Amino acid sequence: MLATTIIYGFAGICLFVLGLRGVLLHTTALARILALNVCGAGVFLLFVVLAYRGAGMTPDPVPHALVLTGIVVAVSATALALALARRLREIDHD
Amino acid sequence: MTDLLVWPILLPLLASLLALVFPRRGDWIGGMASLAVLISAAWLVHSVWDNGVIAVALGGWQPGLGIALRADGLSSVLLLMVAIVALTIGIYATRYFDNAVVRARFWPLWLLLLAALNALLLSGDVFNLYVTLELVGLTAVALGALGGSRDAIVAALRYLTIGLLGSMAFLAGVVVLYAAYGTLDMVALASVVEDRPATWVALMLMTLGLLVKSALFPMHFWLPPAHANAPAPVSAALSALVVKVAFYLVLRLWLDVFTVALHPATAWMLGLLGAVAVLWGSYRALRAPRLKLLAAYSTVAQLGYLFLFLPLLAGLPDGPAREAAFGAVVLFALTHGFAKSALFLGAGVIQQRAGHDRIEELGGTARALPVTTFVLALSGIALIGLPPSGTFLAKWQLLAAAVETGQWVWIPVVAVGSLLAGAYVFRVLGHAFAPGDRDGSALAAGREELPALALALVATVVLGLAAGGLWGFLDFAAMSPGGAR
Amino acid sequence: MSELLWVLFDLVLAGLTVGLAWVAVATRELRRGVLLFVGLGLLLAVIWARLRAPDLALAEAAIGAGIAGALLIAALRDEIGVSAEPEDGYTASRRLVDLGAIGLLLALSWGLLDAFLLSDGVRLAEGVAERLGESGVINPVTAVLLNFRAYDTLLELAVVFAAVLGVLSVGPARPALEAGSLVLTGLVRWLVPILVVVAGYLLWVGAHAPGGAFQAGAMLAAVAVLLRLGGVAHAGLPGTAATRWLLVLGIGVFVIVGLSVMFADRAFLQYPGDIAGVLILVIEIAATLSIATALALAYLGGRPVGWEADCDSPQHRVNRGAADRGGDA
Amino acid sequence: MPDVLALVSIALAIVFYAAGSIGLLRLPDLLSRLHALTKADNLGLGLLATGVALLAGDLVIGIKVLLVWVLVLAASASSSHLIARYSMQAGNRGHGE
Repeated sequence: MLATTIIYGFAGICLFVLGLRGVLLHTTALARILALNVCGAGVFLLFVVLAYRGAGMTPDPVPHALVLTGIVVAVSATALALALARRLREIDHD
Repeated sequence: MTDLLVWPILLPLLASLLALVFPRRGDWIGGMASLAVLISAAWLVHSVWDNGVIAVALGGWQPGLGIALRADGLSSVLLLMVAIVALTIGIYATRYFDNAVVRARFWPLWLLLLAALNALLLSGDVFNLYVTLELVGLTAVALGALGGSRDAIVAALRYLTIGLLGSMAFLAGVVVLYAAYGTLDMVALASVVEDRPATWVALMLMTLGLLVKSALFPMHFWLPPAHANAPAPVSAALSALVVKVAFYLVLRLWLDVFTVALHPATAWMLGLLGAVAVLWGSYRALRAPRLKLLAAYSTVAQLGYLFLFLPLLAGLPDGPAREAAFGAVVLFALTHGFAKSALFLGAGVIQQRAGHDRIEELGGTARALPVTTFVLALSGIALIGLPPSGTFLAKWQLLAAAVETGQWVWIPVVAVGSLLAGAYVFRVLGHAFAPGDRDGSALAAGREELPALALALVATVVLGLAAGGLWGFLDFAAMSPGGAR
Repeated sequence: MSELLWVLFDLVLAGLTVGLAWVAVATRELRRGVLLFVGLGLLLAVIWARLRAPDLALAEAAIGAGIAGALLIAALRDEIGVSAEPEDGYTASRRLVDLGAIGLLLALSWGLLDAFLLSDGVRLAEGVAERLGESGVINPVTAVLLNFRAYDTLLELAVVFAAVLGVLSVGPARPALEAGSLVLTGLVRWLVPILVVVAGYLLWVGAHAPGGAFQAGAMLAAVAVLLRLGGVAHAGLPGTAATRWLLVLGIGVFVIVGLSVMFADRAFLQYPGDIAGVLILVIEIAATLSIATALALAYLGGRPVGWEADCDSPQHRVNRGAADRGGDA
Repeated sequence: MPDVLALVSIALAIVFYAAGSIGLLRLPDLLSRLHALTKADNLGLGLLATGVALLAGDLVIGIKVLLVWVLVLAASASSSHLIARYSMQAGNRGHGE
């Protein structure tokens, strides 16, 4: 196993777990959405680490495509969550 | 023939686009599309009946490099249920949303949800499943928030957050699978998975994600507010279909893909959670002040029954007994789908007529809305599990399997759960038949009450009588380790 | 550079990323959390570049940090004065969550380690390389996204569509900002054409180099964000009917292309080899426009003015107020 | 020879970045921080871009890098202006925040 794989792989696991913990511990909508995005970034990092095959080899493009899909899905979910959170704040201020 | 597989996904997807572009034609577009989906689903069931498993490699690329769609007995029969329930709810919705603007918001999302459910049921690729899970989740959340009340928004936001957390866990499992086995195709995975840590961790993460989405106790807390505060047609779909497809994935993964890693101890743990869900959900349903909340808690309980089947399936050797138990779990899921959607639609009629759905104040409903009250009674029969409903047969098989495998512990759970279900159903009926100051025509509105009645009749009568055919059909489902798929 | 220096670089970069994520998630001040999150996105873009994923570096910078950052910062304005809840001590549930987190960390490390030991590390890379010639494009990531796994991408567009339908049904858009200062409007006027050109370039180049529909769409959405910040209320979006068509264009063209090849006796989305490149470009152009429109609407945060003016027949317009309160009795 | 020039240029860029960062952390008020940050970073990025362009040794890449630098200059100048203006409007006219 490459040192790079181990280093970034562990970083990915850390981001995933940190995000998960953040979602469970926070109660504000915006803070939870942030944590969810961190959590997703961790999973994406793991995918990209899988794709990396050392300096001399072309990386596996499949995980890259999956992560691209994942990034777009994450931003869509973020947009919906933020719209809901804003609506809630509006209702509370009326 | 393999083209059959794409229509249940593409038809509602295209209709959803049209419904956005032509907002005033929503009813027409939605109705036609739902009908077309029903026809394509029936056709699909027919060809699975004739030919067994059908698969198509999308883009012509061999599965693994590309993505495959597959239909077997289990997925096609669930697809048919989704199509029937969706068509019926759609008809009801044209009446329920009496405001054209709200209907214009409803149709594109609704059709997209239908496409997403079908895509999930037919998907043969674990990453594609993640995308379909997200699609189901986002559309369900947006539909749940359509009511616009504060409670609905709060519930939708929580549903979204928890659902995303579940998807993330599922996706982390997909990473581990791809790292270990280098493929995302489910059939390819089924043939290479080994009983070792990578598989266990992947299965744990994916199952955790799906348990959150199928609201198994103690991850059920998001469900009652989300289902009780959505508009009635949406609640019906959420309870009958959306949580059901998450359970379908649990079945698929455990019995079909990861058979080698299915240890009795894990199945027991899920069964135990299911047992607690049955008791807790039924108890909370009994104490619920509102009819829709009651229906939502009853969903928690009924999902618990589905998980009770897992330790039994794990304990039974291949053979007729296992097939019977498998048929029973599918029958249970189907019956609940029809009965619960009928109950929610009935609750919606009452809520719109009376302006509330508080159970204590339902007096007079039986006289004012006799058809709807009949719907409540019929769906109640299916929820309790009285003959001739499909649930009765399913519970019978559940008990038989418990005796056969010596897992006696589930028998009192089923007994107490059924008694509690009887109690909450009769509590509602008792109030509905109480005298009250309301009266009305015998039939409030055909487009509202008849769909609910049709669903309730399917749950109580049709599924009970047609169950024999179902068992024969599910033979095509890959039930043996390694699978016939 | 020697091997050891790279390891050092990796350690610093990974450590910074984890540290930043920790602070971003743990902070009680939302504003700080959001800004750190945007910073995290940029660090991730560097990591993607380091791990030889330039397509992702572009996408992360444009979408993950750029558009998501813009959405979050706009959301911050709605929540002025709100901070994440104070953390009240070390309660039992906190301890439980921390315990679970550590357990998950260990489990995931164990599973992945086992997975790496089991795998030969080849996975699908060779398969893609073998069939790349038949895909119609040279960039392998684009080949996977728009040919081998095109169905995923179709559903991904559906996810974007679902999210934007949700945003549109939740409530009206944020009120527009007042026109900005001279410097800002000047910058916007200057940047918009450049960004449009860059978007076109990214779209075109995606066939053989890093880039593609999603990066280009995000770039166009950035134009909308800039316009909106510069005081243009409609953010460059056309009228309601045209915007609706733009929203559905991506999925519509994708499905129509997929079905037309299916009617020519092929599987759904099985492009004929000789015109695969052209079909992919057509799909990508449509997808770019739809993604840009969807992200722009997401940035507006709700229905633009007049969005539902044509949804009901004239005699029903009176009930409009009731409609905005929703359909549930 | 170009390589040496490139390395010198990149090394100088690092010095400027370091100075800018120290300024951001140590200077007392908003305006002087902005001053330190934009001046140092613009020049630092310019030197870095020069170094990278020299290393690449390709005219087209060189032009692209130059374009990036110009865009960053425009963005950082305008955003600093906006931050400063906002801070003035909010009532800060000098020291303190």
